[in-house]
Amino acid sequence: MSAVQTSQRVDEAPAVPAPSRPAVNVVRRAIARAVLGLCVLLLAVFILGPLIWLSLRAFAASWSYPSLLPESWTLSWWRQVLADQTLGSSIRLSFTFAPVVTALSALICLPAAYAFARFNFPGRRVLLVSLFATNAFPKIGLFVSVAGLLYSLHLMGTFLGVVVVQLLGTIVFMTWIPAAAFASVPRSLEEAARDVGAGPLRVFFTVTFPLAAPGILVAMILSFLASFDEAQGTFLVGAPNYITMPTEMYTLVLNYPEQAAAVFSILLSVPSVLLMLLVRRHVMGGRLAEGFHLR
Amino acid sequence: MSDGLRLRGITKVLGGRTIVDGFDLEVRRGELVCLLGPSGCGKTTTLRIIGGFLRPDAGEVLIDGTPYTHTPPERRPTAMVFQNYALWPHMTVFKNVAYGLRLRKLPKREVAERVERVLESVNLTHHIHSYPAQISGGEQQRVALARALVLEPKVLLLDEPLSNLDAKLRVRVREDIKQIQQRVGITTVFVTHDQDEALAISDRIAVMNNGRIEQYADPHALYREPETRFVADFVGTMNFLEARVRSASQGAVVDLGDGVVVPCAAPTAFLDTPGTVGVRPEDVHVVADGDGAKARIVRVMPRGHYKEIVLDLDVVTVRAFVGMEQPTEGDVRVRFGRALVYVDDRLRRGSPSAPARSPAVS
Amino acid sequence: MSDGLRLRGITKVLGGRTIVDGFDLEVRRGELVCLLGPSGCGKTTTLRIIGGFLRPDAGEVLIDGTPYTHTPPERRPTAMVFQNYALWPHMTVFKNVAYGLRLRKLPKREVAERVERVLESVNLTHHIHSYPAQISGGEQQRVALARALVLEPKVLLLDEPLSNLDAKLRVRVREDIKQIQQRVGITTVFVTHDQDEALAISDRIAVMNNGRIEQYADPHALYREPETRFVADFVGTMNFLEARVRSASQGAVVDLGDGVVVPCAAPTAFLDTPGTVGVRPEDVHVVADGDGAKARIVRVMPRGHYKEIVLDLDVVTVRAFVGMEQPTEGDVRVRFGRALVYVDDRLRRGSPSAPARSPAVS
Amino acid sequence: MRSQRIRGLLMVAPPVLVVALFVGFPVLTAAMYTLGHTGGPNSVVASIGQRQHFAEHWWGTTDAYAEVFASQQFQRSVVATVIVTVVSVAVTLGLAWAIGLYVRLSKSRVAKVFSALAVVPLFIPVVIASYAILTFYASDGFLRTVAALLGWESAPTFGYTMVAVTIAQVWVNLPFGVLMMTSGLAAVPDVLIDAARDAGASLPRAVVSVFVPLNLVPTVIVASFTGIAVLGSFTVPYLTGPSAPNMLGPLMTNTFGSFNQPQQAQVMAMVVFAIAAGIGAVYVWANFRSAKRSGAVL
Amino acid sequence: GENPSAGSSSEGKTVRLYIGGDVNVRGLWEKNLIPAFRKAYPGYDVRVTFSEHGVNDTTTLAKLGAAVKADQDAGFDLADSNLVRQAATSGLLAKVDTTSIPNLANVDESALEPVDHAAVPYRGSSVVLAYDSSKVKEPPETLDDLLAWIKANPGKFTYNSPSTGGSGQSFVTTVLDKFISEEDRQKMVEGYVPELEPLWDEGFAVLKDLHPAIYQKVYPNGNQDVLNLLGKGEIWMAPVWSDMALASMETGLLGPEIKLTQISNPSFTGGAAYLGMPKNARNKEAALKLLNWVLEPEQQQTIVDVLAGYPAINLDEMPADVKEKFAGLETQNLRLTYSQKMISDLNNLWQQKVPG
Ligand SMILES: Nc1ncnc2c1ncn2[C@@H]1O[C@H](COP(=O)(O)OP(=O)(O)OP(=O)(O)O)[C@@H](O)[C@H]1O
Ligand SMILES: Nc1ncnc2c1ncn2[C@@H]1O[C@H](COP(=O)(O)OP(=O)(O)OP(=O)(O)O)[C@@H](O)[C@H]1O
Ligand SMILES: [Mg+2]
Ligand SMILES: [Mg+2]
Repeated sequence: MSAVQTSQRVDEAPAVPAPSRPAVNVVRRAIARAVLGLCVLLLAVFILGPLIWLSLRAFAASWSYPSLLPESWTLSWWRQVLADQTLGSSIRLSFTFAPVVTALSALICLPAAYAFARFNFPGRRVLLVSLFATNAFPKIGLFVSVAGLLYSLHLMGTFLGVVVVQLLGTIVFMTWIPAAAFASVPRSLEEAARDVGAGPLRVFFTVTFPLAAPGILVAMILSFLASFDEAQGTFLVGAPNYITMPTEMYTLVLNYPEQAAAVFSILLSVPSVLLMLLVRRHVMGGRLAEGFHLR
Repeated sequence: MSDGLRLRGITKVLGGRTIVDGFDLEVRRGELVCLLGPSGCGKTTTLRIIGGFLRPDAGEVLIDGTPYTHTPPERRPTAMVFQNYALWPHMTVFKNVAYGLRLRKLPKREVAERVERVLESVNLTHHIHSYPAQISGGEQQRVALARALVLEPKVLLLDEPLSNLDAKLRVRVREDIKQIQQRVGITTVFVTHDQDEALAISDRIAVMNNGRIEQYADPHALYREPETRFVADFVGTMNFLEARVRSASQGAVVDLGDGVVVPCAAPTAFLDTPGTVGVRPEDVHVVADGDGAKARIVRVMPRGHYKEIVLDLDVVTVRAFVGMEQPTEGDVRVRFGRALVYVDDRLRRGSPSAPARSPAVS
Repeated sequence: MSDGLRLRGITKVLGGRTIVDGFDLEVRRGELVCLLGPSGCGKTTTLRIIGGFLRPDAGEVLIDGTPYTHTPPERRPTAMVFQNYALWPHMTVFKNVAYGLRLRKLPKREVAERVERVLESVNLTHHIHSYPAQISGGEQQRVALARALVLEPKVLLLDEPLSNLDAKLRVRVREDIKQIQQRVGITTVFVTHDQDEALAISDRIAVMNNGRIEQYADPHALYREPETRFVADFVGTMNFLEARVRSASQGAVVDLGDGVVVPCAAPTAFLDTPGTVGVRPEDVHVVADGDGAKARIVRVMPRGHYKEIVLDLDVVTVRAFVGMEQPTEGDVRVRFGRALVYVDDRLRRGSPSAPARSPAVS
Repeated sequence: MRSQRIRGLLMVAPPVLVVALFVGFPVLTAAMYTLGHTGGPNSVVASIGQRQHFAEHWWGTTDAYAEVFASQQFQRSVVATVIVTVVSVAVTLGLAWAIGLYVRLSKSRVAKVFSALAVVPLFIPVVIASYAILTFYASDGFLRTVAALLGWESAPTFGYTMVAVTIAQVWVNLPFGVLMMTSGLAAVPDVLIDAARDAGASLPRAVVSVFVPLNLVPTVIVASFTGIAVLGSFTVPYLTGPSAPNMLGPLMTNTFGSFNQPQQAQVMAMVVFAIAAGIGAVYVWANFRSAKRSGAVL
Repeated sequence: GENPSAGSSSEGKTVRLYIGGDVNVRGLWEKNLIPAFRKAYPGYDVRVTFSEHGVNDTTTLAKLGAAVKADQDAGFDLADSNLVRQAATSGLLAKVDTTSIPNLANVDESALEPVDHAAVPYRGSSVVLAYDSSKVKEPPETLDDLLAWIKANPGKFTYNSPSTGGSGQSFVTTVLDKFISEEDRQKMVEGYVPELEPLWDEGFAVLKDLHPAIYQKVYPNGNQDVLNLLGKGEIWMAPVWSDMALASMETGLLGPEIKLTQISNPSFTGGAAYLGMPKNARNKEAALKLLNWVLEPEQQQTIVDVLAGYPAINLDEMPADVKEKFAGLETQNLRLTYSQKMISDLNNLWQQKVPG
């Protein structure tokens, strides 16, 4: 070490004298602020711009390029659209399917999630990953060949059939994220409960579940959104009896004058946005990310 | 005889390694026993076997004579305080403590009463409605203790309950624990790797190494007469010297070779071939002059009410604990008090055999 | 004068609270100074200000006379060892240590040489290619130290470097650190809340409380003459008694009221109205009989080479450190040696003023 | 513990079976169909499909594949798909890292705004999103309007081009990326950065030598999931993309629907699947590799 | 049991109608015909399933095929969509005759040929050329004029990709027909003759040649997109469905400056829209009732008024005013477009040869 001592210093540039420094900083800060502000603005335009632009259109009587705002406004498109009764039913349907699917998904996936997190059994990882297959195969191809299967199972055009098709999109979330949540509950907390006399089941419901709840909530939100968003499969299986919002929307967006389509878009994204305002906080936590770290 | 806790030939293999190896332990009712040992020696594993979180591969666990070897934790009369307390973050202090009682379907009033009583005993009543996250480490520790005590278990198990407290607190809380334990008079097994802690609070200490018990004795005996070299090394500070112990004109001496000879008041035995001799720092007597081996003071470390000094005896360096008043400059002379003689790592006692070259009296 | 490290009137407000408050410190070149204080008193904050991770709101940091108050960490001649080592898990030991040198664009050969040399000095050469996760806590700690030393900083900063080592290891490693520090002769600031640690390794100790320095002195002075009540309480064990100190026929006595009077060899001052008197446990002399206050032994805690006993003097209980040989049963008599007198929490020294009722000599 | 094994397997069974039945099996039949096995579960589709190829050997025939691979349209589509995928993954990663880093390092209110903005798309149905983006970048959309107002009349139109598709893909996939990166970066303790700066690294340098290597896994996760999502996407390119060459998604649907060539459509599906599986493999590998070394993370 | 639709319509008085077309068609049914039908036959009802143009027809066809094969419910009792023609020719639909549907008597025989009497033509419409009269003073009168005009005014014309809508499809077919003999064409209309497809190449070459002159070189998705562009003045001329154009003029999407015209040799294709009933339809009786009812003059009248479509029955059956409204216009045997399978290939080939 003393030898180290002798070898010459390779260190620090002389310190900048203290007083001059703050002045420099002020300028730097100002610039940094400006740049930052710009970034925020850009992101805002990128994310929100399209949505706002679209909603403007819903109130436009005439709007000709190039002008930033419609020349004249109207509500006629709203009247026209709201007159359409199919809308209501499809919204109602969407809101029956999404919860049902989420619940069912939770029912079959949560136990699995717990097992993945707590037990060690042969092929654990393989199975965990195999669920991932649902994401990897393109939906179109999948649904086409699913159709045949559903017929032979007498599921075509039935409520259950639609549920199944939407379920497929939720399984990965519903297994991976809760699995991570369960794993993050220290075993010692469970053992402490066993120690004071609680049986395994009670331990799960009084300790493990409450502590994993946030993660599970996130999973449920995502599942809800997933089944809420599913269009192609739902049409293939559900038509004619079950036409959900997004399915409806394909048609509308493509077959109505832009303004009407805009109105539809607003109406149909209202529920999602409400949901967002409710649950954004939970989704932002690291819970989601945790789920995608396979262990 | 069969009161308290008994482990008979407990063996546990984990991940192919034998972690606990034919472990026998007997804890009297109301006694506080420490499992003391280096990290990884199997303390926690043993404790978890007693608590029922692990099934031993062999041996049995008896509490007040009844076998509990295969009973799941929830049906054992044991209560555990976990290393990180394992308080349930989503329950208030009250709920945490009440949990076990609620399970037992006690009337609300009684639950409340008992919880309050136990929280009083660890004086935490003012935090009864706080959440674990809102209270300090030491307080959390006491909550965990209360949670264990409120069930009035027959055996209390503590796994390094103090290791995440800071130095000052650690000392205070360990005395609280001891007091409460004595008051309640509960049979207790206390896991730690801090010998200071063990010495301070135990009735008896079981020093563990590689899943076996090296020595099981009360603190005083353990410190004074460590049966094995491991114990001698692990408990307290010890100077180990490669030396011979023989009797000379002025009495017994420790001969370090190269003509360095230290008078020794009380060796446990004589050694005519060089062996290991252990001398406690407080048994290294340092005097300004008078007879004794020459030594130089290399370093002085104030330890509060005493000083730890490092002495150079040419062939070896030894540590000594001396009072604050003791002058600690320059050259001094060294004498040993008790000296523990180890042959193949076990303490050798008994009538010193006369050194080989002086004709033995037959 | 301006060699080494100097803090002048450092103040830092965090989250609306003044964490460090007009902090002055002066560390001589090559000196090892401990910042000792309870959790939350601002030790880490101070250290981070020295290291440049926080800008002070007021005051300045000088190293060998040059101001570094506003220099970012990367351009300071300081090196920090973080509480949990902060080794980069994705780099081998070698890479971790070499990182700083690489940044300085040194030729590969020199880097390798210097890394190896420094690793030798903390004898870790055998782990040079292991990842941090693969080595023990103590070894990680030494790697962190090496990483800091290899840059030959002017000032070495350590933030509770030992707090997550186990008891035994903590003692050993702290001595390693002290040795290396002495060998390299580097100016060092060492943060800890373990007074034992501080006493054992510091040249000087700055006891902190609420962001201010309570006392700055060498270990011996600090232990013997704690300037404030806080220091007296925080460093070592101390019996605090509400009592008067007056001179009686047989000399000075500590009067605990209710007729309990303890002879006291050396009070720092007299007190005619009840005040706080601090007596170190080793200054509580316990004798089987002879003069002294009657006391009963309530509890005995073996502490290895000495015993800690709790004595009941009816009005108060006091702790005493006594040798192993001392008998510790039944009733005994107690005398005090030195007694520290605190008036509004500051040590009062000097010519004992005669107690009020005996007419003062004018 | 045998009991544990069995319990584990039982509890895991339901989702696995569902996937096996409703994904595994159909994928198999699809594979059979592409090889010309038009019987069994494929008979229905086969009965109305056009230009089908029938098995010649016991294992089938590769004619379908040959035909598809030979078709210019397909080749162009594959190229387009790959380019869009690569670009949108790259951009998404870039944005996610930038936002993630800022959020990680500043913790200011602005940071909150960033992450709040970034998750919005997660909640907007893809159909609406695509449509909105289409109009936003259309010839009479916001971009060209602003440009025109600034005096640039001949500003390019992105609507109905692969640019729009890419933009939309990024828009849709950004939330996941940001969420992953923010939490990935949050997992790296401050001291590691402090230590690097202490050793003499400037902040950017510290970021490069600490954050980057410690966040490879999240990065891979974002990359692979975004990649797979983009590959298999239909709505976005269908609504915002050009007639041709467009991504495989729409082409597949056209081939299946408008061209009534289910077999060829399934061949394309198989191709996408193959690529996606490849990406998935990387993802899995990265995870388990890190899981092995995960002890190494503070 | 497991099929709610079957259950809900077990009494067989609810006709489930699948519509694959543009929204105006759906409007016709939901706003006009169905209410009237309910009035006409109390207790009877019609439930509509709407599928956006093109995209789902083939999957629905697949579904139908499977359903008939497995004798299961296809999910609808009547279909109003392009898929009907192919379904009929692939024998998935029930045959119809004057005994089951008396009013069929008023329908021109020629309209039943292409579907071998397995579906009922209930309205006609054709593709016309829409143009902005404020910009285009004299509209083209023949196809050649049109092609010339397109080249002369680059970026002012577009048509939707044939796979996404009939109007674009019609434009493409018309251009192809320019180079095909009448009998070859007839074959393509009646059946599936892939071997004749090479005849299209010349036509495709012409279309490819137009590509640079197409508005933004993109072909919109669906008939409506084209109308939108026209309405916003982005383009000046496009092929559109007569009925949709007229409808948009009423909603104000298309201003008064937009005018319609038909070109000649060849003219744009048009044709009858068919209603077809699956062989194993659950609610045959009700469906037949509806079929017969739709062919009554009043309903045909409604169709003419609402959709600006052509009546499917002989004009002689129609009231006088309708008669002279269509005077001169060929409403019965319009230039039919190719058979569904040919169309599929056409879509594919166009996709390969023309855009990009
Ligand atoms: N489930 C397990 N599988 C394999 N080895 C294990 C398992 N649990 C513990 N071990 C090993 O058993 C040994 C003893 O573990 P144990 O926790 O009892 O040690 P300890 O004495 O409590 O150490 P510490 O003082 O660090 O807590 C350790 O080496 C550990 O690696
Ligand atoms: N960024 C911050 N914002 C607000 N308060 C802070 C911040 N950092 C530290 N503090 C507060 O400053 C006080 C001192 O913190 P510091 O870490 O210096 O204490 P310490 O002496 O190091 O304690 P310990 O021994 O526990 O490390 C603590 O009460 C802490 O809560
Ligand atoms: Mg342990
Ligand atoms: Mg600190």
